[in-house]
Amino acid sequence: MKMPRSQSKPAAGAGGATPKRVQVRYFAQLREQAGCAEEQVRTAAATPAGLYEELRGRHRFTLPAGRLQVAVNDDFAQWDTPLADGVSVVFIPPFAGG
Amino acid sequence: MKMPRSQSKPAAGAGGATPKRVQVRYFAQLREQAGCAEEQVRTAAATPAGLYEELRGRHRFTLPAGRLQVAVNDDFAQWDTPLADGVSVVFIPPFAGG
Amino acid sequence: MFRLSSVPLDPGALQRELVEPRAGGCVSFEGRVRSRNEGREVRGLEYEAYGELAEKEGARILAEAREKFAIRSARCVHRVGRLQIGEIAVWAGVTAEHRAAAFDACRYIIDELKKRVPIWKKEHYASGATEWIQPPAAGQNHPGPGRKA
Amino acid sequence: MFRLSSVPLDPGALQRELVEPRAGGCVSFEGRVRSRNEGREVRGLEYEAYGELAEKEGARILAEAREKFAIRSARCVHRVGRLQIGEIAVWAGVTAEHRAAAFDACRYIIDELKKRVPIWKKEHYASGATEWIQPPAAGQNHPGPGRKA
Repeated sequence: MKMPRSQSKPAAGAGGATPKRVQVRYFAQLREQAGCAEEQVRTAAATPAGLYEELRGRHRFTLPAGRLQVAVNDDFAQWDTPLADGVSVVFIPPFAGG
Repeated sequence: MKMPRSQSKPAAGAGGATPKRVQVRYFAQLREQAGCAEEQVRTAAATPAGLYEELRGRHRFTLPAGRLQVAVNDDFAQWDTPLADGVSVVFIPPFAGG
Repeated sequence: MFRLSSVPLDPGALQRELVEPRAGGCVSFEGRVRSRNEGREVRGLEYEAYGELAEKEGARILAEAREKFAIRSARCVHRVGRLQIGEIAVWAGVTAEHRAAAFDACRYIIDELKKRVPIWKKEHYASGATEWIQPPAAGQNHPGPGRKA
Repeated sequence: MFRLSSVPLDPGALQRELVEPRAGGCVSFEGRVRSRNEGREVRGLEYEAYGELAEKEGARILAEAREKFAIRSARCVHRVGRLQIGEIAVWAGVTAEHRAAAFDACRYIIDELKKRVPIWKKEHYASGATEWIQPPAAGQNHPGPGRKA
């Protein structure tokens, strides 16, 4: 699931992993650990799984992907969905509302 | 369960069926059929079952005892409980409140 | 606490009385007078209670609910007298630390109330007719516990 | 209808909006902020929602409830922001002609809400500490659906 760090930088044309811009929003403990509620990320990650590993490294998120869900364009998505340019992504930490 | 009509009149000493006074209250359709909410009854009936048959004859109640419950002194009772002098009796037609 | 009321019920006030700091969940049931029953247009209802026994049996049901389920408090009020369409006929509320117990207990209370508490309902129809409503006879094929709201 | 609210909820008003002449039974659930959770004294809570997805998923849950149960209407509102002890965090109400469906649907809505709608709760303790509350991990031995009110 973990992408090599080198691919997390824009590297146009490298094995089809064209860099894209995605809008990432953070909630709850991820927001606190990231220090922001939202950021625009340039990434070569092919899937939300790859993107999370990249951001986890950068922000030192304590939660492994296995404890999270992911939403793409404000709906639940699979971790291995291809990541398209311009999408919004939210990593959803465990919740216990109500 | 039906008592002979002759025993429904006070008949002191007849086979131990000493006459007693009981206070009878009526609700819902029994109240309407009796034409009153309450009456004092002198009866030789030995049990609520006997008393109901007696009153059913007098007031032409349409419901058989099998559709009713009975309360003695404001608590549910068995139909064959011995009827003591001075008790209150309520014959409870089927209800569907709420 | 179970009681009968001859004046309209205020569910907001009833519920507020149940609230206390350790009760996390409150489930309540409100039964209102419906405009139709079994295909007939209803104008209003009349409830008549055998008060002494209704209050005893109601109190027993609440005590049973407190024994069977991990709840903090429970109460139930039933109207008597004439009611218009839309008025609340019965209200039951339960608080608990955890919601499952509150749901179970509230349902228990209202189910038992309907079976055991002597309160009679007379429907007044648009036609002018009236009728004392009887429960479905035992063994009759009716749609089960959800039949009457 | 599902919505998030940043202002206190008025359960009386919410319930009145559900009432209509053919609905005989209304079941509602109120979840309030408790003064204690897992043995710690709570001073207040903070709810944070992923609004867009919470509203979508909440609407899906209400639609499922209408499909699964013979109900007339259903709604649910969840608070966001800072809440004090005793404030209502979540309210769900269901009306139906028959009460069994109303109980089942109300419970379904609140159970699914807790599992599926992304709303986070941060507890503020008397000690000054805070904590994002996590659901019990899957497979962990916890007392089941009634665990959290």
